[in-house]
Amino acid sequence: MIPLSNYLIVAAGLFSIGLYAVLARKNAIMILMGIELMLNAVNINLVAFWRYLTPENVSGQVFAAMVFVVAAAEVAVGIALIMTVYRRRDTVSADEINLMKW
Amino acid sequence: MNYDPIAIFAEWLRELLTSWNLSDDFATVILKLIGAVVVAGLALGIFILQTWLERKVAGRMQDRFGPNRVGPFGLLQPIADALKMVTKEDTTPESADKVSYNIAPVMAVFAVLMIWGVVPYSSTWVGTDLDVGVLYIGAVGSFGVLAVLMAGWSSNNKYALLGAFRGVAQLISYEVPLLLSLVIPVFLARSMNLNEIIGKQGDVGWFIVFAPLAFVIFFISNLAEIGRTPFDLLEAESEIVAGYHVEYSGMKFGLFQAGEFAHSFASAALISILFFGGWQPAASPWLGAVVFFAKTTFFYFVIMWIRLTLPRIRIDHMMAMNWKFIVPLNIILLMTVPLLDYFVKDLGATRMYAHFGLNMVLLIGAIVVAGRAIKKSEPDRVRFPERAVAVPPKEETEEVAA
Amino acid sequence: MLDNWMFIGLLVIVAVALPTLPIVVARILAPRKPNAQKMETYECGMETVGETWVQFKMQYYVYALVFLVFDVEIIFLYPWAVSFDQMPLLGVIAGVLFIFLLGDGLVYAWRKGALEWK
Amino acid sequence: MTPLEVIFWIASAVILISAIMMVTRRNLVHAALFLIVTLFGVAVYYVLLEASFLAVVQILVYIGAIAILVIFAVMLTRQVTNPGQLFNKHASLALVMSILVFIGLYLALSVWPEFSAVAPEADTAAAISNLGTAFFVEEDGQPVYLLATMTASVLLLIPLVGAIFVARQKE
Repeated sequence: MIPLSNYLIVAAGLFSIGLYAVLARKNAIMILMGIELMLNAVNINLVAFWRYLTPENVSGQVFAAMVFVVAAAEVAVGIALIMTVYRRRDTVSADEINLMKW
Repeated sequence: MNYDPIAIFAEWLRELLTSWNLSDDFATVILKLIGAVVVAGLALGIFILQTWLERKVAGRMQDRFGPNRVGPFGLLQPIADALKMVTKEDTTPESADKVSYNIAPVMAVFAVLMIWGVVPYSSTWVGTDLDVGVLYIGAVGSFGVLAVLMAGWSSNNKYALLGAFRGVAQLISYEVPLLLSLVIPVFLARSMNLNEIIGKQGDVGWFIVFAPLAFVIFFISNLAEIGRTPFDLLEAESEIVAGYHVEYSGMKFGLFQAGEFAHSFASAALISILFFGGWQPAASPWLGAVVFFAKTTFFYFVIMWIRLTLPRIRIDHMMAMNWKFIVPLNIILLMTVPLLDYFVKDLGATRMYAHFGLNMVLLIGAIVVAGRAIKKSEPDRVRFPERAVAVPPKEETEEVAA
Repeated sequence: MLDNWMFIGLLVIVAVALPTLPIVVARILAPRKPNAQKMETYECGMETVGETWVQFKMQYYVYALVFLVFDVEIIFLYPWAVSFDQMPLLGVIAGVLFIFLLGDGLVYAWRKGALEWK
Repeated sequence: MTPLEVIFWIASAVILISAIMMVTRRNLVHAALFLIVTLFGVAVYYVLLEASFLAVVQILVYIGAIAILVIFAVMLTRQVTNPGQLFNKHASLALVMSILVFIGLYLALSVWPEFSAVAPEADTAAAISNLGTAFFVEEDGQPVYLLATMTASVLLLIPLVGAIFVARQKE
């Protein structure tokens, strides 16, 4: 049988890769994709905990479903913002979006 | 009567495999692999028959013969077509994105073949009995959307990309009523398993009586998902050349075609399963499969009929119909049906009448509201001018009279 | 249950292999005589001008957003429909309210003109 | 190795490799396609964890909606092959940080007593109908998610507002 640790390690790896995309890539859409990877890693953990620790109680799956909702809303709004900025400033590079900086 | 040749054959094969000292797990894998090949092969076999049937029916409806040269009644036409497709030169534009360009047609067929994995042909003949069957069908449909987008983008052609954008807008718009109307049969059967949905229909009656409105919505959105003539905006050959697959030729184009054909048959199968009882009322596997395919062929014929009769819808009309009529109607349906069912669920036949009545009330109400809205939004609709009659010029007639 | 999914997994392999096969066969059988004009992007005989990504409507994205909302709603609706028999009246009303909130959002988007095809 | 383990290792390799490919692509549509492969691998994980409902929802929501949305955005912003620098000036620092996060997660988890727990026998088939009641019913003794579900419903209105916002922009 596959021990819980395998799932957790792969999820941790996926989370780190997503984190790298968020921190290192310039393109704002790419950053959103990195966030998706991180959320997926979290979801793997939630479902694995559900299966291995409390299979009689569906809390893990409920939380995973909530993460789906949040991920969808986040991507939708994030991309809408990116597109608005793109129309105004003709760039999707996160470095150049510095309207709020001072 | 319940003689089941496939089960007997599978049993025999399993014994044969285990007699070769193969482990039980391995034998299961082999059997399932054979099952998968049969399911997918059957879908492609049906597609080959379909190409002939479709052209024959189209010919008859348009007052011509259809294929009649190759073989008796042109029955060997599909084979000739296949040979031609395979030996035809396959061009890939220089500027195309090669990998996506080649994956897209495979994915288009893949999305349709996957549907057949959960379709029950009869009470015991089914690819696999997933407990999330209905949702699974919705999920594999999203690969079709992806295929359209990939094909359009990778061709690196303005028309292809435009077609892909339109196509995806259409597909995802109509996926909403598709998924929402599927909730109703799931709700009535209290199960997402397709075979359980059919079994429930054997107990309480076909869901077409319970949910005619959901059926209509499902049927229309399926037509749009297939992308055939009333909704063929993703191809629209008179507007944007040939849509997302303009750059494809030879076998790859053939695969897109195969995807469309197989999808229309799969949709007909889903309609007959979800609303018309699938293999019901025949319990025996053989007879059940015959009944199922008879029903499916009938709905496939209806889909063909619509394709050959109706002109293309304008894109703004199509979107408006979806978002301003079908989806709101579906949402109202989803709010009222459970409320009603909560109170009538133990009432037997009365439950059926109640559901039917509610559906009819909603349908009539929707038609009235929509009719008024259309009249209001297009007050100065283009009307046909008074019929022109050829009248000779006045002077001339007078002259003649004089 | 995993047995059922094993079938789906095998079907994935078959469903990829089956359409790939004719492409491979065609690659062996079909002639291949490329020339510069044949490999051009098809544009009714004209040479293609400029880049492919020219003005696209934002409207496409709007529909994708509205679609996303209803796609996610499905997560809640299907389990609700399946477990309706165990549902007390509160659960039924909660579900209807859930649908109502989203329908409400759709009507709002409609009134604000997001659904017009321009 | 049992067949399950083989599938698990293949899925893990697919997830991690395509995630790395996604991060390093210059062409954003390719990155999105690798994202889809990763998401598919995660769906396989859900199947292995016997959460079939979530596996299907993963395909439906992530591949069917979110990935399509991302590809749309890439195409509409015309930034498919983003010219110039791929990574910002802190890329190497970010790499170090990511690796540190991974090591930190691993160390933190490995001291946890349940780290290498084995899956107990359980009836996971009932999970779907249990999900339905968990989402919408408030019961004593059971965890209560009704409020969370309703909040999710309200949260889903936000993309609709975003849609209105995008639609009303002047060309």
